[in-house]
Amino acid sequence: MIHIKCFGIAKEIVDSELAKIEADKITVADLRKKMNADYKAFTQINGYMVAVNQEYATDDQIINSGDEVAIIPPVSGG
Amino acid sequence: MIHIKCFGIAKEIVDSELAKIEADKITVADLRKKMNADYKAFTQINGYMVAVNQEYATDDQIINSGDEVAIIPPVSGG
Amino acid sequence: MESLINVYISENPLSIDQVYQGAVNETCGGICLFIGTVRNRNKGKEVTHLDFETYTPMALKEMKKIAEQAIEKFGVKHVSIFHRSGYVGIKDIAVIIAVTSVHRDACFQACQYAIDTLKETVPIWKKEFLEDGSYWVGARP
Amino acid sequence: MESLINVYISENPLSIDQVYQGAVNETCGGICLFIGTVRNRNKGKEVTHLDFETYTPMALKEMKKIAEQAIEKFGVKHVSIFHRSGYVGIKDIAVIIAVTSVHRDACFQACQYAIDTLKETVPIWKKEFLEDGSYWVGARP
Repeated sequence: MIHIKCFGIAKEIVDSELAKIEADKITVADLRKKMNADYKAFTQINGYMVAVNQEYATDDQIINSGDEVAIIPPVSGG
Repeated sequence: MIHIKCFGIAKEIVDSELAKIEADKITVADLRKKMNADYKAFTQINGYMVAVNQEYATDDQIINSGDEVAIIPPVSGG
Repeated sequence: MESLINVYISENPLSIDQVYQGAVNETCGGICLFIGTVRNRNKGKEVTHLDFETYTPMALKEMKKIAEQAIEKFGVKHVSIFHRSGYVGIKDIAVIIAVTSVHRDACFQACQYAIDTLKETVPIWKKEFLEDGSYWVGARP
Repeated sequence: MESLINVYISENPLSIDQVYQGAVNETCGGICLFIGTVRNRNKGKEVTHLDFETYTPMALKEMKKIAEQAIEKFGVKHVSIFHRSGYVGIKDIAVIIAVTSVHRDACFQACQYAIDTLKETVPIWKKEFLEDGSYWVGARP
């Protein structure tokens, strides 16, 4: 099981601070596909980054169960 | 009589906050000549501006007795 | 000055004096501070307040990276980045950045670099509350 | 914010908070502050303190001109320029400039313009005291 922290508009789309994907190992690209399929609204926002263990991840990066994963919608601090 | 306020190194050169020139009317250029003749040390510093009535003056500007005149050595605020 | 880099996220009001005391250095001649405050209007609408959500541990890491990059790129001595979380009212301070350098040009450049980069990379999200609703800034087309 | 321009010369310590309170504006999102402090070394020598002499009425006029030019050139909302006179110790504040603008780029540019121009035009003179003597900065070749 992979747990995914959701912030900002992602938290509203998932309606939770945490989403779950049934997998032990998955690429960032496949996680995006899965999330976009489970929650169509993700395809209607200005994209999002994925962070793995608190670092921005590339699409080919592999996520393992136990990694800290987060969906990072467009940031707007400052 | 024209009174000339002296600041910074000018005050040290003149050894007073105020220099005097015996004239009722004088150009800025002539005031410079007079001061540089009276106090040779003025020719050894990095130049100076002359202010008339609290505004920087050009060399052809005429100073009248009663004007507020000041010698402005290179500024170094901030 | 205790350290070269200070990063901080707080639910409580930010203190300019605290940031300044951490930034001032007797070997340096200039400090550039940027203070971001909440405007009462945006895109023609009246704003009532903001709410900042933060992914705090990652945000602090990214803020630290920005500070390190600013020191490396511009040769400045010290960078502080403080950001609010939670409810922030109109005119209140959302962010303070302080950069200390021996000569002044570098502190201006590094301070602007830091705020520009913070707005691109640090995982903090601003929800803007208007009289007739609220929205996540920048989230939707 | 009481006015668009504040200029001030004081023999007493300058207060960042006072400058900030006069600069913050609910219609603006950014304030850039430059704080010039006294360095403990200059050109390889140890500095003990500075003494600033000011031609105060003309200096205030020139400071006001800089503020007006900054507002006109960069479209900023507010400019404050505060400068110390007299004895200023190491690490103490010699000058504070605060620029407030709706968007942040302008406040950085205007603040840097203001300090750069102040150092060229405002009739204020710095005497630097070293362990082995003192001199008027910039006066001699």
